[in-house]
Amino acid sequence: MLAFENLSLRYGSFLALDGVTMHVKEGELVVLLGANGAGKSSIFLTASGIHKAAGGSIRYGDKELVGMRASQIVEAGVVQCPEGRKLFPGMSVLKNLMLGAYVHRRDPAPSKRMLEEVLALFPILAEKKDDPAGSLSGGQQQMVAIGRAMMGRPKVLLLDEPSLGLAPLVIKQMFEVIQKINQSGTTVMLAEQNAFAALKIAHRAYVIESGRIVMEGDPEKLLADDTIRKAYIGT
Amino acid sequence: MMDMFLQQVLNGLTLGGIYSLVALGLTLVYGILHVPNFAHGAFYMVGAFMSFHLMSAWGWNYWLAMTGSAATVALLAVLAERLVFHPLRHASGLHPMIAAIGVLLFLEAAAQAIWGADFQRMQTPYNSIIDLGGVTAPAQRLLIIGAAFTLMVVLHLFLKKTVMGSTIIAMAQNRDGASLVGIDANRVAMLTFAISGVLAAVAATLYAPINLVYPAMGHLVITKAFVIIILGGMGSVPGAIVGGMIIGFAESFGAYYISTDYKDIIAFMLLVVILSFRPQGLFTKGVR
Amino acid sequence: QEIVKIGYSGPLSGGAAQYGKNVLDGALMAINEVNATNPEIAGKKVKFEMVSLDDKYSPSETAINAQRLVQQYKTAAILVPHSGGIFALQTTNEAQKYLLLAYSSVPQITNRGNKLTLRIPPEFTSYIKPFSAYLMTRYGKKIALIGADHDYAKAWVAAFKPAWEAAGGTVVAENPMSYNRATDFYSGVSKALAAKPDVLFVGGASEPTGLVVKQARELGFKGGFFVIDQAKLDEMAKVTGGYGALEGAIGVLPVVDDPAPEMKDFVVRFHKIYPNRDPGSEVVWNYTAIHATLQAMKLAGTTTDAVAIRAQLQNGYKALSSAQNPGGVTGVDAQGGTITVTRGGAVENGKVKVIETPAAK
Amino acid sequence: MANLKGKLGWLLLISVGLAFPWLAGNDYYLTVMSTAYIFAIATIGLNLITGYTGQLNLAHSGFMAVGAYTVGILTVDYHFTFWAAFALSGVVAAALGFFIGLVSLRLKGHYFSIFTLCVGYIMFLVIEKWDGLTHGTVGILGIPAPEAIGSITFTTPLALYYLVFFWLVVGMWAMRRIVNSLLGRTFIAIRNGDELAESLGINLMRNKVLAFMLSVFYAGMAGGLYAGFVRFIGPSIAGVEHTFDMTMYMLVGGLGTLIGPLLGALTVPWLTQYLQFLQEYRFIVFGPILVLLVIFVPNGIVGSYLAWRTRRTDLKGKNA
Amino acid sequence: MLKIDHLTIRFGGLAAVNDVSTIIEEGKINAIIGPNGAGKTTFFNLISCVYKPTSGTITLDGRDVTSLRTDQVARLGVARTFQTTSLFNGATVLDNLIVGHRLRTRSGLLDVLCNSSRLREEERICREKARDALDFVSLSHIANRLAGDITQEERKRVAFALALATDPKLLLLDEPAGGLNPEETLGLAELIRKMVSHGLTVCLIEHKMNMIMSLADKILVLNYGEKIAEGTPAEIRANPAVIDAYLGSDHAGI
Ligand SMILES: Nc1ncnc2c1ncn2[C@@H]1O[C@H](COP(=O)(O)OP(=O)(O)OP(=O)(O)O)[C@@H](O)[C@H]1O
Ligand SMILES: Nc1ncnc2c1ncn2[C@@H]1O[C@H](COP(=O)(O)OP(=O)(O)OP(=O)(O)O)[C@@H](O)[C@H]1O
Ligand SMILES: CC(C)C[C@H](N)C(=O)O
Ligand SMILES: [Mg+2]
Ligand SMILES: [Mg+2]
Repeated sequence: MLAFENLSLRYGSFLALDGVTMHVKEGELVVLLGANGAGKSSIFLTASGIHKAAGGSIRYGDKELVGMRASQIVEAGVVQCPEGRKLFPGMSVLKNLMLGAYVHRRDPAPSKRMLEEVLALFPILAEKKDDPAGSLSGGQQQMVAIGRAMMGRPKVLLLDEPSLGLAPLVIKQMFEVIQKINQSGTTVMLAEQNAFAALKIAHRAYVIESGRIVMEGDPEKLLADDTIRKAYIGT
Repeated sequence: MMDMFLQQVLNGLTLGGIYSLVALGLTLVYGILHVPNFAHGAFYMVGAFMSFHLMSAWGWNYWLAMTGSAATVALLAVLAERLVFHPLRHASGLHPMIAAIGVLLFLEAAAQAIWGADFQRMQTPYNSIIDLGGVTAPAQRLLIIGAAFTLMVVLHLFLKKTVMGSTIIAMAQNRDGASLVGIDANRVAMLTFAISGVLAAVAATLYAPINLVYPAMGHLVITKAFVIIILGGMGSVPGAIVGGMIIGFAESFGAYYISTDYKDIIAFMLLVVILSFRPQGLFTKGVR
Repeated sequence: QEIVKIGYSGPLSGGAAQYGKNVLDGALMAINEVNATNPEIAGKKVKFEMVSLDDKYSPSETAINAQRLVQQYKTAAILVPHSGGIFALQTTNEAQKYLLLAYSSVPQITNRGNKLTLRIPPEFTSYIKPFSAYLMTRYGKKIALIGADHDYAKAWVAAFKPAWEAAGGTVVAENPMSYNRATDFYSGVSKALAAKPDVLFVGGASEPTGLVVKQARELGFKGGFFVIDQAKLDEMAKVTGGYGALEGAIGVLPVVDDPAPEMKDFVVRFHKIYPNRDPGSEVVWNYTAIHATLQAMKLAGTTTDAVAIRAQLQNGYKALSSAQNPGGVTGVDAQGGTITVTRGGAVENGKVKVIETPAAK
Repeated sequence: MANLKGKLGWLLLISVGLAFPWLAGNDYYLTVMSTAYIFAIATIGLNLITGYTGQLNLAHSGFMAVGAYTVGILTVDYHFTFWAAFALSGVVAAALGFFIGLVSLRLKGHYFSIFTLCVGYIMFLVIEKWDGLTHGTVGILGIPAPEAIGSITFTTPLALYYLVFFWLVVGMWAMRRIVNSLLGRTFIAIRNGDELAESLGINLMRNKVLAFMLSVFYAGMAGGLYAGFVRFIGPSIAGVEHTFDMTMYMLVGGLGTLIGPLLGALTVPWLTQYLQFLQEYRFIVFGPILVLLVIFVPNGIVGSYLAWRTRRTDLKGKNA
Repeated sequence: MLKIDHLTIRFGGLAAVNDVSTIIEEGKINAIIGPNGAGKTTFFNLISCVYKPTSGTITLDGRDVTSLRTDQVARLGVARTFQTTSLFNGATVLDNLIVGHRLRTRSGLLDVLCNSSRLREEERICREKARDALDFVSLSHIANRLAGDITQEERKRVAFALALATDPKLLLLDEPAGGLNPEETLGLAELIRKMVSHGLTVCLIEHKMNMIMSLADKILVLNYGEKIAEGTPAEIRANPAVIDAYLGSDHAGI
């Protein structure tokens, strides 16, 4: 479904991604683990066309994402819920969510249904739907961001640290939601610090260090690995 | 006395309409790029010269010239976005501002090189003077008022009711966020600049026939437009319209009832006073 | 062959650029004519050259330009066409010994006793009496002052107001406006018209002055206009769309409307060089002044000694042919002001009529 | 070691400044250089509030005008000596800066810049309209040259050059003290983020106003020198173009660096002189240069150099 | 040390913090937890006087500080970190830290111009404090690196150092471990313990329950702006209201 081939990325002279090769199969939920600054967000932002790759390719079905514009990538069905949320702070929560369905603007009926779903998932958002998104708390904003990504009805959903700043209860729910989204047929790629919870719902996982993939495997294998346990699970 | 009062209302509407149009373009661009576009006054000036040129040298009629000028300035604005502001979109606040000054200097010098420094006079087909019960209303002034308000309403509907309009607002609030929902950020930025260019050119072409055309003509208008958008809250569309009216009326009434000498100061003083009470402008909501 | 440089500092950009260029072109015309005669000074062949610097009508820039002209180009004479710049240079020209060719009609320029100044045009005070008399008889005694607000126009008003009142007139409104900066004159003009004047006193650069006249007419004003000498009726007519709206305006006589044969001849010569432009009075006065200055250099036998050149200016003017002196300047008084008979022009029935004015003192 | 190198650099700069009249060999060049020095003083001041404290003040030339008019009005209308008036020029500007700072510094970012743009415009208009005090559009004529001190007179371009140069050196010296001190660090902290600065116990308003006053003090002093140097002033010195010019100088040299603005203020005018043949069209060349600089050398000449040097020293330190 | 009485703040109709009273105990690690939007950050903003409360009082060591300015309470010893730290990227880490101790110095413009001995002394102290603080967070080795070139985790620690350089009594940490991996989180917890053992009082907001439960001496739980519980980690873990509103069953103390 999504295959990264030898992908590299530079910020100025700094090589942030160095020959990343990995793939996500259709219907899979793949977790990307890595320390701060390892390059997880960089992978996602390159996949979404926000940053331009310095080399390599990202194949999505029969399309090449490298070189495509961000908007075309979303239209093709690869949608990201970014780190740092990147909401429209002055717009109401509702408008934020509706803009999530921007690429489906010519087909509004399913978007309506999706909106119901999102609001059911995050009831607090229904309560705050007319407030400007910027006035919400950090966690509430995170919910809007996830909701907005879901509104794009993605085939592949890229989630960049969705649990950042969320309360444990919400995190738990959120992982359930992610699993549900995945089970209903959406391919999911998830970057997480919360490795334990993430691995519990994942099909496969990659570990990235300093812009390079250093390990790959199914969750059991990673959970059994001592260095991984030490670095990402903490026990 | 009533006549005179109404006369000033008419003047206020004329000035306010023009100011609002210019300020709208400025506020839209500010919203998208968070750059105070100092070059906007130069867009206004080029708009006037283009129309003048198309009419006097190529013999186009007024409306055709306005269209041509709007297209040219829109193109110019888009070019400025591509070549100057786009590369600076991640830079700190000061840099794009200074780049805008560079664009302004360039456009002014270029206009002077092409059209010379002296005052030019633009013709209009609407020379009749309509007498509205003692109030003198030259047709061109009524045209300005009508056209300015029509444009404002159209713009408002465009932003609020169309998806394309909300993409501009979305872009204004978070550029990356907009890209991630599939909005083509570049296209929206160009669209916004084009709209701001059109507004500037149309405002200039409406106003030039009752004024003069010369390279420095943008200075005062742009300074006023800045006053207006900080009065109204930068990036706020209703703010630009209301602010434009406030300044327009302050000027026409100030000139009549206080002194022509001090009418410019009145507008600026108003700003100082209002901002002392509402530092974020009249129309900005507190956003975290 | 020696190159002799004459300096110019005036507006070449900004709103007054055209005005500055007119002045410069008059001067250049004279210089080219003189160069064509292979002039000799004190036995040496010389060629004159103009060094022109832009000062954007800003006196401080004039001051800096003058330093450059004197120190780098060693000019013995500098032509400046605005009172602010002239005043600025009068603080240094005696010490630095250069001749200030002052194209401005403000009386203070000669009243301050500067020994190295030539005032090129007649003092504007010479226009006040005859123009006022004309307007009072034709329209009435109530005047509203809506001239520009720069220094020159203010000096005009200061001299004009007492004279108008002394002649039995009243000033019903005084509302100066910023001609170069204003975005709209409607409020200002309507304010003046509310006082029901018979005559409007207007004037700044020609084009905005024309605009003020046009708007006054739109607002229903039917009276006459007193136009100060900075604005030229023929240039204003381009803005108002012909002399129609200018009916009853009186100002300096447009050169193209001057019936004197020398003037007509001058216009023909000017048109040969600039086919699409009409010469204004700036062109004529400065053309003659440069001729007179170069003549004075010849008579003094020096191109550098400003004091000696200044002493010969009176004779320099006198030595000019009538072609070189179409305006009929008869000489220079002790304070450095030119002596001449000036004429005004009034628009009557869409045509300019010559109004004779008495000679400046 | 680095300190010694720094001192040597300054010494070199001063010697070049002292020797310049012999290199120039022409009074006109001295005049150009002196004018450049005067604007350099004002630019150094602007850099304090803009480069170090992070608030772009577009009314700066207005304050320069205040200093100039202080000297003009006091000497011409009230017969002060130049020196007495000059001593007051910076003080008057700073005093006015106190009040304007109190109002305007409550605004942040672009609001502050545009607000000060308007303040500058008001200052210009007030100077132009307040005939009684400022002589209106006519300007002030006949400002006396600085009176002789002992046997040193200030009538020749050479003497004036050294006078201006002296004040430039003093201004640079004081600025160097300020920005390298705790006070300067306080300003920089505000530039980097006022929320954080405040939580570090820095009184925002007080420090911003102080920086603003210091900054316009420089402008006022430069204005005072300008009045004594040109000896004629008009409202046009308050024009925002001058602020734009100074902003450009800062940017070319390096915003928020000590020597950058000085370098910019000295090189750009010379470039303009070379482009004089372009006359009114020189901005066709200049505008794009400005844009290119902002895009490709955003930290200015000096800023880029400094970053490069720190990186290199750090690398060396690591290797050693 | 810090006593909070009936503290309330409203934004429009919303009471972001509603009638909260508590005591932040000296020399302890006080944690604040609660669902998103519960008002935790707002609570911090109130303590550090960024916002003025609608009602209620804040008393620091017996002194009413409710209506002081942020910089004034900072001088009284309240320091804080933010979620994102803006450092001056163009200067070295050490240079960035020197200003941290500025609030304890008194040199003004005059001292600067005369280079007074007080100024020199104070600059020396500030530099020393900066070095000490950097030592404390174990980052001495990056003192001369450009702040723009250091890693995210180092930035977090530099932010700590900056707060420490102010010589605070009370340190407010807003989600310090946000975005850190478990290993780094452990390191950070270690650092926080070290601060407390050096006599500081810490108050922190955090969502990482492992960390909170092992670190905190006392936990305050906010929900919809109101205090719903307060107590030791064990008590909180067992509190049904907290389990309901916030923890869920995973972290409950069964
Ligand atoms: N816009 C940028 N400019 C320069 N460097 C950047 C930029 N964005 C990221 N980096 C650097 O690239 C490296 C990888 O960053 P990235 O954000 O991809 O890491 P990450 O794995 O997502 O980390 P985190 O867990 O903190 O989100 C880091 O060293 C970071 O400092
Ligand atoms: N300046 C403000 N204006 C309006 N509402 C605000 C403001 N600041 C906070 N709020 C509201 O107050 C509530 C509490 O916000 P706060 O940021 O304190 O939550 P929090 O507990 O820190 O949440 P999180 O854990 O998600 O960061 C939220 O509902 C938020 O929308
Ligand atoms: C008309 C000219 C003789 C006067 C000129 N405009 C001046 O400023 O003095
Ligand atoms: Mg990341
Ligand atoms: Mg929070």
